[in-house]
Amino acid sequence: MRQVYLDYSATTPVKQEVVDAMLPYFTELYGNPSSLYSIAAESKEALAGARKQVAELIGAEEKEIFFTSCGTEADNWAVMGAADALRKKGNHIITTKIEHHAMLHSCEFLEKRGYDVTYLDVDSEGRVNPADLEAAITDKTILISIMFVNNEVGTVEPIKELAAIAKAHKILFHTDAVQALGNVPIDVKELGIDLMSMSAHKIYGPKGIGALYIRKGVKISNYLHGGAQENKKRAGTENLAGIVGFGKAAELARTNLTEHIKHTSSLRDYLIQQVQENIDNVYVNGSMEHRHPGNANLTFEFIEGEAMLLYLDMNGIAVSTGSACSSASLTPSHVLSALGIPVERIHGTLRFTVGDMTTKEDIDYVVSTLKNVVNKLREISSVSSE
Amino acid sequence: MRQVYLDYSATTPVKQEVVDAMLPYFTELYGNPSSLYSIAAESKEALAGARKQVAELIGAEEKEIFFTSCGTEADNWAVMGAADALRKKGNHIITTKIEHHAMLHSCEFLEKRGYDVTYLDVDSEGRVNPADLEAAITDKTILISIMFVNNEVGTVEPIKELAAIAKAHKILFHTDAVQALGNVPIDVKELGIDLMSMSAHKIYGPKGIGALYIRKGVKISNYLHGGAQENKKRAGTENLAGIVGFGKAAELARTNLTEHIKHTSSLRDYLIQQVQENIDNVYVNGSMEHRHPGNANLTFEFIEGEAMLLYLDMNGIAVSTGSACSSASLTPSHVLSALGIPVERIHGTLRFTVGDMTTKEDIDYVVSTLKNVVNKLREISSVSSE
Amino acid sequence: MYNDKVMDHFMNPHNVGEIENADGVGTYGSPVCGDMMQISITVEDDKITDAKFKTFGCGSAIASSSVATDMIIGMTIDEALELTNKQIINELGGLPAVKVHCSVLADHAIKSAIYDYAQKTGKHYKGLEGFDPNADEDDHHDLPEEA
Amino acid sequence: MYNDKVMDHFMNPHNVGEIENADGVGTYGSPVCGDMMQISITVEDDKITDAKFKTFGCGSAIASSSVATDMIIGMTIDEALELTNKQIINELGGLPAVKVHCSVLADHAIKSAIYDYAQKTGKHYKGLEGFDPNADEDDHHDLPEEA
Ligand SMILES: Cc1ncc(COP(=O)(O)O)c(C=O)c1O
Ligand SMILES: Cc1ncc(COP(=O)(O)O)c(C=O)c1O
Ligand code: FES
Ligand code: FES
Repeated sequence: MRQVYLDYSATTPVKQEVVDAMLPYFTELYGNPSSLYSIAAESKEALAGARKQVAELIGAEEKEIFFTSCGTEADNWAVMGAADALRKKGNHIITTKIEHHAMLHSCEFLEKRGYDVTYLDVDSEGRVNPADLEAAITDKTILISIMFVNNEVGTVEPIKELAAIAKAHKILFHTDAVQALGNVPIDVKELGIDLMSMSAHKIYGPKGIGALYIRKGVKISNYLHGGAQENKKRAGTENLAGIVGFGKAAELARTNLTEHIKHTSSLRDYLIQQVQENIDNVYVNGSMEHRHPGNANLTFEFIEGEAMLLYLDMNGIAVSTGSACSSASLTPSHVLSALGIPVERIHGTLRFTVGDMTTKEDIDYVVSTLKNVVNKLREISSVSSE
Repeated sequence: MRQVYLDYSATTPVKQEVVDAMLPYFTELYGNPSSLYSIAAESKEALAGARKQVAELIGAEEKEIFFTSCGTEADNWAVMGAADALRKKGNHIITTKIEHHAMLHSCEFLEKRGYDVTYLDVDSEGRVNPADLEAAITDKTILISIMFVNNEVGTVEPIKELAAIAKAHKILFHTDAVQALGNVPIDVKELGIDLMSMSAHKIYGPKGIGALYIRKGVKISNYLHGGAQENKKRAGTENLAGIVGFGKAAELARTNLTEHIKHTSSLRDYLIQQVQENIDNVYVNGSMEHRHPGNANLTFEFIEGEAMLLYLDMNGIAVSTGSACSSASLTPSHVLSALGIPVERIHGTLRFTVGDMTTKEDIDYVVSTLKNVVNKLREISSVSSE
Repeated sequence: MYNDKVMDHFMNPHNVGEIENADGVGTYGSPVCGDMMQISITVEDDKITDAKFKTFGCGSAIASSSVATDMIIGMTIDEALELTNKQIINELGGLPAVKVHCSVLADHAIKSAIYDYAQKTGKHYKGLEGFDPNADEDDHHDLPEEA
Repeated sequence: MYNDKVMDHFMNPHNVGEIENADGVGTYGSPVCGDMMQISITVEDDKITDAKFKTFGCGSAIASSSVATDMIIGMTIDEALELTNKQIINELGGLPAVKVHCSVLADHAIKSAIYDYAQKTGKHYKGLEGFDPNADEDDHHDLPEEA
C-alpha cells in the first residue's frame, strides 16, 4: 500500500545528508566539547559550525544562537527568563490565544505566580491586529510573545509590525518561529526580533534539539543552571550530534528555501483545489494570503476528525487533527475556537502539511482516498446536510 | 600515535549497538509519538521500550521514568520542581559542597529568590556524614539532594543511610546519579530514593538525553511546560532517537554491569599502582573503598594540571583536570577544596577514568608517557620538593 | 491506540443506518461536543429484533455503536436496559482510558431509543426509572482526565 | 584552544632553568593561586644578555615565560621594563581571553628580577618607580570573567 506522510508540521523525517553529518559524532568524535584535549576541540568546532549554519538561516550572529533541547524549552526559557529578569520592571505579559501550548502553559504557570497575561484575540483568519497589541500594552508590560506561524492553521502573523510596536514601547519581543523556520524567509535584524524559538525536527533535522535566538544586548535569566556551556547561558552537556544535525538541516533549509516554498505551496494549492472539486461541504481555515507554504487546514462537515484520521491511516495516509477526539486532550482546538469556527465544524477538521518529499501522485492518492473516507463516514454519521 | 581516551566520566563514545538501535528513528520511523497514525504508534512503542530498559536498570517502574534533555535538566527539574511545589511547606534545601554545578547553581538561583540552602561538608575522602545531615534538618526542610557518586573524585555516598534519614523526617530525597548509573548497582526501591537524575552519555549512550526518576506518589512541579508528553510531566517533542539510544545503553549497562565493574576497577587499580611505582610525590584523592570503579583522581606535586593535560594530549592521551587552569573557570575545584586538599595540590590534579574500551596496553602507554611528562614539567617548574 | 477488535468494528461497522418505521429511535450527544449517536430499534414481543445506528464521533464511538447494536439484537428490553458501558468495553476487548466515555454514548442512546418505544406504546420498564433522555449531554465528557 | 606558536613555546620552551650566579632573580605568583614564575637574568652594560625561567603554571604561563625570556635577551634594562603583557601576547599570536592574565605573570616576574638586580647594584630605573614585587599576588586573577 502507498504510504503518504502529510504531517510535516508535526515532525519531519531526517534527511539522509543530515544523518550522515551527525554519525561521526556518536562513535568517533565523541569528545565532550567542554574538555581541553584534541578530540574535544573537534567537538567544539562542530558546535561552532552548526551555530553558524543556524545563525545564517535567520540573519543572526553566531553568538546570538543558544541551543536548547527543543522548541518547547526555547519558549519556556524566553518567557520564564524574561519574567524572572524583569520582575522588578513589571509583571505583565502579552501573548495570543493561538500560541502553542509551550507558550500558553508557561503563561498559565506564571499567572498562578503573580504575573498577569493578556491573550490577544485573532481575526477569522488567525491574524493578530496590531492595534489590539498597542491597546494591550501597560506600563507593567515586560514581554510580548507572538508566534510567527501558527501550527494548526498555518497563518503567518505580521511580525515586523508587531515587533515595531514592542520596540516603540521598549518592550522585549519574542516570537515562536518553530513553524516559520525554513518555511518563510526570516531576517531577525530586519524584523526587529529580540528572542526567537526554533526547533530542528520541523526542518528535516532530529527531534530533541532546538535553539533560542537572543539578540545581542538582551538579558534574560538562565533557565537551565549548571555548567558553562552555551556561553554560560544554557547548562548541560551539549547534544553534540543533534546540534550538528540541526546545523546541517538549517544549511539545507537556507539553500533550498525558494525551491522548498515553491514545491510545497504548489502541491498544497493543488491539494486544496482537488479536495474542493471532489468533496462537498469543505471549508479551508486560516488565511490564504499569509500562510505556511505546506499547510492545508480543512473542515469536512458532518463527520469527525479522528474517525477520518484513522480511516486515512488504514490507507497509509498520515495527517493530523486538532479536533476533540484527536489526542489525549478532548477539548476542541483552542486555535480553531479563537478563529471563531463553530465547535461542530472544529470536530471535523484535519490538518494536511506537505513537505519536500511529497509528490503530485501522493496528492492524487490522498484526494481519491479522502473522497471515499468522507463518503463512508457521512453515511455512518448521525448529522447531515438535510 | 596511540590514542587513549581516559575521560569516560566526562563522556563516553556511543556503542555501535546503541547507534544501530537509534538509526531507524531518524529516517524511517520518524513519526511524532504524540500523533495517532501507525508510524507514530511505532514511535510510541519505541519510547515505551526504552522507558522499560531504563526502569530495569534501576529497579523502577516504567511510569516512574521521565525523559529529559540531560542530567542537568533532571537536576534542575528535581530541585526547582520540589522548591516550587513545596514552597508553602518550607524554603530550606539541604545539599552538599561537592555537588555538580547543575545542582549548585540551581541552589544559588533559589537562594537569591528566598530559599535557604545548607551545603553539607564532606570528610577527607569526600563522604557525607549522616549525622551532619540529621543535624541540618529543620522544620522548613523540603528537599535533601545528595549526589550518588561524585564526578571528580569518584566517591560513592552512603545513599541508603541518607535516604532513610530523609524518610524518617518525611522529606523528599533526591540523588544525582549521573556518575553512578551503570557504574554501581542501583535499586531505587531498596535505597528509598524519591527522585534520581540520570544521563545517557555517561553510559555509552548519546549526549543530550537524560531522565528523572520520580517515585510513584511524589509530586513536584513541572519544569518544561507545553504539550502532554511524558505523561504530561515534561513537555517537548521527544528526542526519539536519543531516547531509544538511552534505552539500549541502559540495557547494555544492566547486562554488563558485573563485567564492567570488574574490567574498569582492575584497570583503574593497575593504573594507580603503576603510577605510584613509577612517579614520586603522587597522591590518590577520594575513598578507595567507596569509589566509582573507573575513577583515579591523582595529584602530581609541583606541577600544574592543565600543562600536564596538554602534554598528555600531544601524546594522544585524553584526561581531565579539576584544577584552576583547566577550564573557562579559573577557580580551583570546589570538590577537592571540600575534601581539604591544599590549593597548591589541587592545581596539580588530574582525573583519569577508564571505561569499557580501555586495555592494559593503554594503561602501560599512559603510565610511561605520564612519567616523562611529569619529569619534564617538574624540570620547568619553579616549585620543587627541595 | 485501538485494539484489532475495535479497529474492525470501526472500519467495518455492523448495523449502520436507520430503520424505517422503527419502533423506537433515540439520539444522544450533540455535534457541538463532538459526538452524537442515533439508534433505532424494532421490537417484537418485548424483544429487540433489529437495531441500527448512525454516529457522528470518533473511532471509539463508532466501534461502540457497532458492537452495542450487535449486542442488543436478540435481547429483551429488560436485558438491553441493563447493558452497561463496561460490558460494551469488555466486548470490544478494552478502550484507551480517555476513550471510555465514548462507550457511554452508546449505552445512553440505547436507553433513549427504548424510552421512545416506551413513550409510544405506553409501556413501563423498571430499567428506565430515573432516566431522562434530555439530561445534560455533556455528562460523558466529565470524566476525570487521564493521570 | 592555543594557537600553534603558543603550543610550540609550551612544548619546547626556550630558556628553561636557573642562571647560576644570576645578576637578578625575581619570582611572581604562588603555587596556591596556581601559578608561580621565576626569572633569572644576566646583565652586562645595562643590557640583558641572558635570561632563564622556571614556571609552575598552565600552558599559557609556560609559553609566556618562554617567549618573554626570548624577548628580553638583548634588550636594555629600560626596554625590558617597558615590556607589557600585551606585547608578549602579540608575540605569541594571541591567547584565549581567560588566559590573558597568565602573561601578566611573566611581565611581573621580569620586573621583579630587574628589581632584584637594581637592589643589588644600587641602580635606579624609571620603569621601576611604584613597582612593588610583594604587591598582592592575586592581582593577576582579578581580571573580569569572560562574558
Ligand atoms: C554528577 C553529575 N551531575 C550532572 C551532570 C550533568 O549531566 P549532563 O551532562 O547530561 O547535563 C554530570 C555530567 O556532566 C555529572 O557528572
Ligand atoms: C508553534 C510551535 N511551537 C513550539 C513547538 C514545540 O517544539 P518542540 O516539539 O521542539 O518542543 C511546536 C511543535 O511541536 C510548534 O509547532
Ligand atoms: S466520542 Fe468523544 S472522544 Fe470519542
Ligand atoms: S597561569 Fe593561571 S591560568 Fe594560566
